[in-house]
Amino acid sequence: MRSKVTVLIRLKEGILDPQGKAIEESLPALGYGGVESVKVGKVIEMIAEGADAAEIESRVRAMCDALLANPVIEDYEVELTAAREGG
Amino acid sequence: MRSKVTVLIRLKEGILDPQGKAIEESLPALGYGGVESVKVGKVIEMIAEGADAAEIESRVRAMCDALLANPVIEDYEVELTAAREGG
Amino acid sequence: MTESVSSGGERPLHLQLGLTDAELEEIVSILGREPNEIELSMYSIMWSEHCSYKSSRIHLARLPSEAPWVVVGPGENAGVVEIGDGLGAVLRIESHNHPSAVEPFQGAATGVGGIIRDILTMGARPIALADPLRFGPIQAETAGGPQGVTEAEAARNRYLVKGVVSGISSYGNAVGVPTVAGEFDFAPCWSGNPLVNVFCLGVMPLDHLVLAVAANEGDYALLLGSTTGRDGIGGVSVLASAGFDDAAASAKRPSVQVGDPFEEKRVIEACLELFEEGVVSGIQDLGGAGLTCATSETAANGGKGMRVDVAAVGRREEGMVPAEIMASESQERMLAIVAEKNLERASAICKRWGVTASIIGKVVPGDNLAVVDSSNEAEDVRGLGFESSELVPVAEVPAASLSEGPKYERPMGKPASIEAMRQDSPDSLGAGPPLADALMNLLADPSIGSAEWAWRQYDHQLFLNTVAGPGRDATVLRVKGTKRALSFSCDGKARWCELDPRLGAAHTVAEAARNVATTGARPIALVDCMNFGNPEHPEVMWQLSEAVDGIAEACRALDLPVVGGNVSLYNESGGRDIWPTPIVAVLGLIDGLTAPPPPMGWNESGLSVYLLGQTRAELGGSAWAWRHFTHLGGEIPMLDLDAERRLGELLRTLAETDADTRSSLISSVHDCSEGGLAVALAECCIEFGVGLAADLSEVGELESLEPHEALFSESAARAVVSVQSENEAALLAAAHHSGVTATYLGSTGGNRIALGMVDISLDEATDAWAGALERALR
Amino acid sequence: MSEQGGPLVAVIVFPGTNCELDVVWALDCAGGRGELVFHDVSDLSRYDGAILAGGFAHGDYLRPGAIARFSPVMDGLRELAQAGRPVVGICNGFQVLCEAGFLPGALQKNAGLTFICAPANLKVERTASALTSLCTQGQILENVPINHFEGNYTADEATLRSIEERGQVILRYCGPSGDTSEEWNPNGSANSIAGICNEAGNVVGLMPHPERAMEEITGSTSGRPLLESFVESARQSHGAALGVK
Ligand SMILES: Nc1ncnc2c1ncn2[C@@H]1O[C@H](COP(=O)(O)OP(=O)(O)O)[C@@H](O)[C@H]1O
Ligand SMILES: [Mg+2]
Repeated sequence: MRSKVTVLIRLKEGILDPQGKAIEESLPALGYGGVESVKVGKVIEMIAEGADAAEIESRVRAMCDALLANPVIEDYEVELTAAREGG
Repeated sequence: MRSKVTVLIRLKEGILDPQGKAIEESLPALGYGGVESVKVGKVIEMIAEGADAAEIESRVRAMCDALLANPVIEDYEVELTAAREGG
Repeated sequence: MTESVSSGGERPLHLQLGLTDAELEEIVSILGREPNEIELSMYSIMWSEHCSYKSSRIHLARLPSEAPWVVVGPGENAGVVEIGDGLGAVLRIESHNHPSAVEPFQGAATGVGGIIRDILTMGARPIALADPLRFGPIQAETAGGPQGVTEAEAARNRYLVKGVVSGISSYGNAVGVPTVAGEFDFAPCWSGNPLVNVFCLGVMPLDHLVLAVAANEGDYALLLGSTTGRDGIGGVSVLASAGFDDAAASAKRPSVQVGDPFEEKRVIEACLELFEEGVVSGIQDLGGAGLTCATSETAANGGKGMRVDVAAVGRREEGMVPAEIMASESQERMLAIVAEKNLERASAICKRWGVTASIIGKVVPGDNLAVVDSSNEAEDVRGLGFESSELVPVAEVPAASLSEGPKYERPMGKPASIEAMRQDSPDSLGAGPPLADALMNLLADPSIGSAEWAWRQYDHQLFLNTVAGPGRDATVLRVKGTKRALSFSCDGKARWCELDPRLGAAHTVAEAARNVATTGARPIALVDCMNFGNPEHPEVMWQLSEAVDGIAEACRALDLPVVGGNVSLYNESGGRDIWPTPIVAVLGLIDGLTAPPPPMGWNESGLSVYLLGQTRAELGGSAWAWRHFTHLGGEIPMLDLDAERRLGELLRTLAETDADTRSSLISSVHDCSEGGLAVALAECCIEFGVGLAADLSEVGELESLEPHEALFSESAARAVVSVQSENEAALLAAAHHSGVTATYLGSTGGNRIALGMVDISLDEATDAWAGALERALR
Repeated sequence: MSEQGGPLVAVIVFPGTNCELDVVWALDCAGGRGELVFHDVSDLSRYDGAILAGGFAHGDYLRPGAIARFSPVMDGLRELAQAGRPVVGICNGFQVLCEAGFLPGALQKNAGLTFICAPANLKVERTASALTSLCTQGQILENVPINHFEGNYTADEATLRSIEERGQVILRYCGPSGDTSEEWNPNGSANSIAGICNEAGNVVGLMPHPERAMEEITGSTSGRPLLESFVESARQSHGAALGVK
């Protein structure tokens, strides 16, 4: 099975987010008020091959623990979307 | 209305993604084969206040064009999730 | 370029590709037949303005390029000059103007990547970068910018400035080459068409010199580095060689290239190891025109033929046709020519650094570049098409005909407006604003104030060579393992060139050489980047021709060989050509550096301050007239090259550090340029926060000067020095000996910049000057 | 220890590292002997200590240090660290040590979101470490260059409290007279932290570049006490047992 996998990586609650803060601060000056709690994270997308959805997911989770996310400051979420060809 | 908004920002097709490339190259050596087309993008989350969903969405899109994304090399997607309090 | 090479369209293909009917005829006569589509596309990119210098070549030939210490002059990827101890300094300047207008971050980043490969190609480790930059105004008229500048325009320019600076920072820092100098100027002519020039310096043992040649039959061509994609296809002919308006700019967006400094860093280390082990017989970077350029130039330089198999080229996109593979400008690639016996060693070195190396071609008898495509052949032949003479080439042309290209003698004509501009003397402006306001305004001008906002974002210390870093008249880098040091400065004086391109260009050279002299260095080489408008306008060709003559004249007078350069044409904004903007970098050599050269400013009280050189009423083209009246007119200052030469020699003697005392005769030295004497003196006070009490009434013994003239006149061949009282006599004697006028101005100390006719607070001046750029960018 | 000169120090090179030659040069100034060691080497037993030099290992892609921490050399470093020999990560090396779990916390983007190459003043907060043993408590090191985009030291509350309590902070950013308040914090680091160590003090990470402050001619000599301390602790740990013997 081939599946597109999306990993969302976000800073943990309580960890300061300098990028989010900078965006939040600059928005009003650009005329965009009414926005708060801006947080910036990463989205990593890939095509993974595996026996089945469960196997792929557990492998991607292992990749997140080892490499893609930094458990000291980040949380992650893994989502498999429809199996498909190409990127 | 208050809504949580998620913006996904990705490099356009055909634009080189050096980060994705570096991750993809390093995975096999770490024992994670079977993965390809790794792409790295950004996810920006925020709480936005507005008249209604349509108004919020169009304002966030304007923010993307002006600040959050680089339209020359990036595409973006805006999604409103259930209105809620807190971040 | 977005249209595919094979698409029909109504217009003939050669026109779509940017070739003229006459050029097509020329190709037919070279080949003795009609070119096919692949051949046509190869000619179109190689004969583009950017690659062939077809409009400028006849003029560049007038630049002096010889001196006993020149090892490699113009024509190679970079110039090389001997600096003693068996070492060579390698230098080059390039522009990445049009890509930066479309995508400032990536445009600037890939510009940095490109120039680094030019230096590397010679066999040298790149050790320093510098970035002379030009943008449209970043302040609207209402915020103190030039007349007519709207807030929207200023905002766009601010976006460009931030993007370019972070692109340079991001790529330069990560690739591991320090950015040690730079330069900013702002004027409406560059709005929408910023100039992003990049200078790079390398140092190498001269016996490691490698050239871009494929001279031995049987050697292989190895493609190193990144995979090949569709990025930048046609970038040369479209992005770099045609003027464009906003709509066209959006259409070109997909061809934006993304730099990968990590790949480049690995390529640098792998190549340096290849050179160290002596396993390459030639090497060429892939820049404009990609593989077409690299393969044809190495073959032509070696007087041989080359056979290339596009099926052997690693790709990152599917369905690429041979013409695309040959044209791709994907970054971070090099072409190494390697003898068969060295292949294994070369591959092993590349592998260790994680650099992909594929054999894509072979040096063969004859003088043709033949492109074959074995992708549909049997598996045992696939990717090996360069080995078999049976495969019929999909393109085959004489290699030299690609790289030689046409040469045009385009019509030239003096701009009609120039005489009227020169007659519009700044005398008509009167005395201008109150002197204190005028001085404060100039200090706060982003073209004059500190650029620290930018260079704080650049790693300017890597390699531990930086003895005098950014923010100085010239940068000084020690050469480890020797007693020597290199000094260099990048300069451009576009306002003056607009009024008088010949004299303005000569002044540009003189100023860069003077900057280098303030560090005690002897200027030894120059590279130039000729940023001009549309060469199809006779006025632009006249400006280019005049500027070349001005540079040539100044270089001859100062014994400076031009060892390389770059030409960027079609720089237009809002349908108007930019001011002629030649930018030069002058390299100087210090033979024995035992301590840092004297600083620009004074760092203690009680020093005597002298002005060296003569001041005239010369406000034509000055920062004073431009800043306060958006006025550009009159005659620019006179240039006495002999006086420049004598001042240079004097400064060298004064700034030289004595090996025993580790100090020099003078305590500080700073040349006078934009903003004149007043700005120079203020900058000297600001550096260490030590004020000055001076009297400028003795300035200008040749003619009587109005106060604003004494303060802001931009007469050339001047510098400000400070000395301990016990060294005053020696200073005066040395000046007298060199025939340079020395005028006592006053003594250092206090917290005012008190110049007699004007007196301002040092704190306020410091604040205005230090925050000039950052404030304007907010 | 090498026959000629001082202790032998492994200077670790990942693809993308760029300060390795500078560190070798600076070690020489400090009386040590640096040798470049490529990241694919896992046996470091012949070295008296190691320095992970700054730069952009693997391009700093994903996160600085994220990919580097899987290199074979990390095993060798772990052994050196366990044996009590000094292991110091400078800048990118600090990021690698945090990612690899040698040191607590993480380094995020600078609060100002720009790269900063500038001098910083540092206050010595602990002298029992491989990098500060020759310093005095409270000593101010003036004008030590920092050069980073991601030097903003971050950890959760509990971790921060614990490293403060155990005295693992060895260097803080400060003003000319030692004031460590926010005003002098260049990058937003929690508690103005510029460098930390493990509990034993032999594993150290810091963002500033002491190797850039070794000689008058390049502007500052304030890095000397740091690298001289390092060389001294390498000298003392010469022959310290590796692994379980
Ligand atoms: N304005 C100039 N002054 C002197 N030499 C120049 C100038 N412009 C180009 N050259 C020289 O012409 C040669 C070809 O330049 P170019 O095609 O841009 O090289 P590359 O393909 O390496 O980028 C180089 O050696 C360059 O130094
Ligand atoms: Mg080149």
